[in-house]
Amino acid sequence: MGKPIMFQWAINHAIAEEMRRDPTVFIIGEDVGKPGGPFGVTRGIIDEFGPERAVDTPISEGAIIGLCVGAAAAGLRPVAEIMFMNFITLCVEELYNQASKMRWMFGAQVKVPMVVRAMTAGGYGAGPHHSSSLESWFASMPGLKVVMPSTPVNAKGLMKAAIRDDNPVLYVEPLSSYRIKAEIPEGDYITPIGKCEIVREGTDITIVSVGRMLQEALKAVDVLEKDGIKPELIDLLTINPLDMETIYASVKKTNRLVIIHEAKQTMGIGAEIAASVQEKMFDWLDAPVERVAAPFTHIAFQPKLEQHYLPDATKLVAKVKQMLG
Amino acid sequence: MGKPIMFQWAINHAIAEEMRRDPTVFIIGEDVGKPGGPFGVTRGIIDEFGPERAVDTPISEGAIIGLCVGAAAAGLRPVAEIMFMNFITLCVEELYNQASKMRWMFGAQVKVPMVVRAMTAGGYGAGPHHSSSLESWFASMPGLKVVMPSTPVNAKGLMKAAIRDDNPVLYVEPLSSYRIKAEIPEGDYITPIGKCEIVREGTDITIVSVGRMLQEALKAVDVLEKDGIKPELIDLLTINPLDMETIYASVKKTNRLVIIHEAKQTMGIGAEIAASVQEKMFDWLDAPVERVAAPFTHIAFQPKLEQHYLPDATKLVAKVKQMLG
Amino acid sequence: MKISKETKIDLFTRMVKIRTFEDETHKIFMAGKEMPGFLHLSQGEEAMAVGTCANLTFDDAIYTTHRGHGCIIAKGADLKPMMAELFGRIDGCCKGRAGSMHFADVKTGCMGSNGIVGEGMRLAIGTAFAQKYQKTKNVTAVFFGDGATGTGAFHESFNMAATLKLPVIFVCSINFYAQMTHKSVHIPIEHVADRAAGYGAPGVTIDGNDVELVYEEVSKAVKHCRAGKGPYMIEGITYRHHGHFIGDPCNYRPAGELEEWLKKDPIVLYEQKLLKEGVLDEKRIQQIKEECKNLVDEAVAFARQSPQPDIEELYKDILA
Amino acid sequence: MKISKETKIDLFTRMVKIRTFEDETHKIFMAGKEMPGFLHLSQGEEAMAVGTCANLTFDDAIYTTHRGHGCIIAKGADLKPMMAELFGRIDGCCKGRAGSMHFADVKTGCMGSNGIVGEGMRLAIGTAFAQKYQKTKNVTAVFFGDGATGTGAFHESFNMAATLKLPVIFVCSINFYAQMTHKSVHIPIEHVADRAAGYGAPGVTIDGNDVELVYEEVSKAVKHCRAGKGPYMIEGITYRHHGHFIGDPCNYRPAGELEEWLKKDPIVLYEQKLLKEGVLDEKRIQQIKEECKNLVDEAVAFARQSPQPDIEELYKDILA
Ligand SMILES: Cc1ncc(C[n+]2csc(CCOP(=O)(O)OP(=O)(O)O)c2C)c(N)n1
Ligand SMILES: Cc1ncc(C[n+]2csc(CCOP(=O)(O)OP(=O)(O)O)c2C)c(N)n1
Ligand SMILES: [Mg+2]
Ligand SMILES: [Mg+2]
Repeated sequence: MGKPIMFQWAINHAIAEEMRRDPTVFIIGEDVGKPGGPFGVTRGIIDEFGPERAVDTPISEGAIIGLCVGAAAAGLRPVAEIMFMNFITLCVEELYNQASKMRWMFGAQVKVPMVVRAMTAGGYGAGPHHSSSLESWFASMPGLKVVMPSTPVNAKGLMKAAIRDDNPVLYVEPLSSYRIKAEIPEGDYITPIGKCEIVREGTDITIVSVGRMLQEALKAVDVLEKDGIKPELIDLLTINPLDMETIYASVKKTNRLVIIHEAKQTMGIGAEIAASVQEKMFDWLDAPVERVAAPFTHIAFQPKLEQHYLPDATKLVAKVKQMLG
Repeated sequence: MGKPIMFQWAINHAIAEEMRRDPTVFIIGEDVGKPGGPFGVTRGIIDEFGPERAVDTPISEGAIIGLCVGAAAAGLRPVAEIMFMNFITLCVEELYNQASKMRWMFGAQVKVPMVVRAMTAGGYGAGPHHSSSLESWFASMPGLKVVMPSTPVNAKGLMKAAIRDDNPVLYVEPLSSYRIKAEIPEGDYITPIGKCEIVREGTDITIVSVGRMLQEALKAVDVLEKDGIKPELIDLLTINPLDMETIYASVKKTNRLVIIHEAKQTMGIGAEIAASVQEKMFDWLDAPVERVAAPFTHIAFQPKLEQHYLPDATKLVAKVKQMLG
Repeated sequence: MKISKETKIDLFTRMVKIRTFEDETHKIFMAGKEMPGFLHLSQGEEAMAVGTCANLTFDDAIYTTHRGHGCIIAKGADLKPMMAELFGRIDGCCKGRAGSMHFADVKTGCMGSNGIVGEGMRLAIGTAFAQKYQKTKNVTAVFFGDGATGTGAFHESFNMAATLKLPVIFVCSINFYAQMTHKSVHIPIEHVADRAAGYGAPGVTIDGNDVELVYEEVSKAVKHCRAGKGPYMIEGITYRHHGHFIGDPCNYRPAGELEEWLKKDPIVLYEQKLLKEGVLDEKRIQQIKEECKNLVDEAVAFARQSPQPDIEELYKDILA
Repeated sequence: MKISKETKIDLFTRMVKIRTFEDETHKIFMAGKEMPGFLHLSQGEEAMAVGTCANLTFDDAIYTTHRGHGCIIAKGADLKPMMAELFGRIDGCCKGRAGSMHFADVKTGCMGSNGIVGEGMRLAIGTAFAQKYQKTKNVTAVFFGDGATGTGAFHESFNMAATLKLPVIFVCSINFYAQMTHKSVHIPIEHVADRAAGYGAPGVTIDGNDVELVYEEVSKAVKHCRAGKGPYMIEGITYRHHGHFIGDPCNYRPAGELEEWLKKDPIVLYEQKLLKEGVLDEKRIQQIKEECKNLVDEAVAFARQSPQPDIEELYKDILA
């Protein structure tokens, strides 16, 4: 292990290392070049690799993703930045009708290896047009993978895996995690796409956390353990394809499941997990599968309202206690 | 009851009647004028109301919906046609960030009364870019309503309700139902948005059908009743907001639930219903909530593959028998 | 075109009002905890906002951007609810939910800022459609930046406005940057107003720091639109004195660039012009500035005393 | 520009091949049950496809539309897997999954038809980006219709191609209709190629039924692109003989319009020209037509004997 490194630099290093390894990898997006994006995640890449491989574009999310699809089909490995995830609404067409379907539709004539980075920004008062978590739409798209890193270690490992993957991968990064620091393994490593990670073993209840909610779940687990409750904590990491086997195995042991994610509860990824678990593990469940997630309203700029909107450790602790008692 | 009328004319009549009643209602979209859309749904409207109220546009889905939002905020009641639902990928921004949020975001300074028509086309060999059912994305958007008519009667009633609603409403119409005929009530009537309809009463299992799957569910119920099974059949009609109370009440009676919808099972509206039902009705369920829906792949142009992809009465019957036996 | 003395004073006053509001906002934001979220300021671009809005009534509509305080003040919105909104208070124009980037003041015809670059244009054609449909002679002006000219929204909206002959004035403030990226990187031609010809519409490029020039050009555009001739594009060359958002270190700016533009500050230039013309004297100018300062101070006081919204506000007004 | 005799014969032959393929396809589709889905035919527009693709190698790329058979045949794709695809058979170029509106033949550089109007343009700039990135001298041509000029895709793609100087030829076939809506309703100017100036790129409007003219203009565009000068737009005026899709009763067409255009059939015109020039005689023409008919008949026979895909095919190739 080297010295501690921030989440955002873990992403940066993963991209830079892959660009060194593979000349077909390039980054593209608004301001990804010299400024390195609005929060500096890709800073320095243009200096090392030049403007041919760190491409600033006009404000055209649809064309950025369309360009990536066409470039990927022609043999390159684009890494695009969409910035705030709300802007992905402008390239749903390209991600869904084109990127996710192309290989299958063309009878395997092409591969579409590309990574799309999109940032969720809950907790920053960024308001209704900048703070949404929209990943679940993309969880419904076969042919597209969706990963949600939660620590500097898997931020780096998942980015490398995403770049090396021969399929389009949506990589959802939380702004509020950018400054989290951790030691990360030296040298090259990947975090496999499509596998959950069991972060804490336990016997009383399974907690599945999605993306940055791992941080809240860890806090909650600490509180719960002090009260003598032993949760098993699973970091979902990939929401498409879902690693249901790991979750099923855990529920078999704990007989209880709660999912925490930042997106709205309604039609969030927790809905799919809950539906599948009750379907496959009906006789193993001692309580309904529960969800700790955002309510069915909009996220506010106003800090008090925003805080109430977002799920957190306190809400998770309360839910677990309710489920167990 | 008058003479039988086709589903597509039910839509047409609803729009025309509302346009007669309220001069702020107009239709807009590609080819909605003289041709009345590619399948003639709005035929004749331009002749009665003129091109000011039946507006042909360039191919610009984003601008069509943006225009509707701006016009609705200024006091009109647009009824937009998006044509095949896959094209709605090009106006997710306008529907999500703008239409669904505007009223709340602006502190109730405006209303955004508008209807967006989008057509699903499963069963027509229309292929991967024309046959998708994407409604569940929109079921996750507070501030936007989503209705899915299933018969000429509610096609008319829901369209009238949608036009009179003070909120944006996505109206999902199935191409394969356009020629279904039924007698519809004379005169003015509406089908309330946000209410399920219990189509058949029963005691053994609750079947919730979504949109055109009602036709398949009806066939399945006939088969099942011959075998002595008494399903309760609920037509969902609205997927946002969900009328969960009616479903809960039915499950209390039948203790079993299966949902059938044309969209993919993964992240389909069935996931949310299943998750909510097991959560709220855990002790009332004698079996897991099941889903009959499309598999996690793409819809093919190829008829045999397409048929295998789509849920139908046969698949529903098999699932119900499995659940009961 | 002869501009009356009252109009000149009005133009000047509106610009000073914006500047004062934004300078104060900047201070409060920097001080720390009172103003949440992101803040995009428009100091330096006041002539575009004021020259445009001075041609409009409350029955005309505007749409603006993430950098929209100036336009909304120019249109005539009350500073108190605006400031309360920036503070996230219940008396904010949007009950504190929206904040700087997303707010609206519908009664003065301010139909919304927008967090999504370019989208104001797609909404603007709708309001213009309604104006035409209802046979008013009103118009809609939509503000956007150089960066927004890259969006599909720009093209779709202009094209649709042209085919449907909608009364929309497309007002492009070229401040040379889209976030941190220079116009020369993201626009392939010198003057984007040249694109108007591709839609059969008039388009002009002007000095966006000359408030009278903006006023005059927009008055032509308004006449064109009110006459039912379809959209009109005005591109004004201007500059933002601050960074993209407050906190932006601006290290993408070449040395001396800001200093050159400060010399062309639209308010300073206009103040000098009005002094020279004898429309205003030093004393009256001082008075105007003080009046504006008082208005802003009252707005801040109003904001500070307004309570935070109750939690229930999160769940209200979702549906009408 | 002097066009060689071989090239002339090649241009003619490719056009005849397309026409023969599409006429036969039409017949089979109309006959009933063998060909599923929707069918969009391009008879009348062959000169645009052929004049363009005759300038390209298999290493150059094309993207086309829902009306794309002609372009793909012009590019050199084998008719057998194409026809099998239209029949929904396993030996189809896309294993029967895609059908007419969505197919591709990657080995000949046909990177895809598209069911979403305009989206080929957004993809095309990506392939052109790769061509530039990999320092090839290859180019990408993207076909689109008059209707597609209204899409945000058109603007975003052209603009990005211009800012990044990508080798893309934008080939617009004006056939006067977007589905059932006339160009005069959905395009606010006479010639959309005039829009190229708004991106600092060349744009020309030509007779799209004159295959040699298209060939010559595209050769200039190819030279421009191979030299790294960025995008180029060619607008060709042409006409589709059939309806928007097969089944369209075409009652939006004014009486006599089709008949006028049939007189300007690009194949008939070129046949007469080559006869007059002595490049071909009646006998050789007959021979070419028969050869094309044989190819198409073989393709149909090939399609008919190919099995339908197994159900497992639905689940293969989703991920690489
Ligand atoms: C669709 C979209 N893409 C990206 C962004 C992030 N973003 C915010 S402002 C901005 C630059 C806008 O530049 P310009 O239009 O010139 O306006 P200015 O900020 O200069 O006033 C960008 C890229 C956004 N808000 N929306
Ligand atoms: C984004 C999108 N909107 C609408 C449609 C429906 N549609 C299919 S073809 C077409 C007209 C296209 O016209 P044009 O670009 O001129 O091509 P042509 O059909 O004349 O070859 C439309 C509106 C679509 N396929 N995609
Ligand atoms: Mg700018
Ligand atoms: Mg056309």
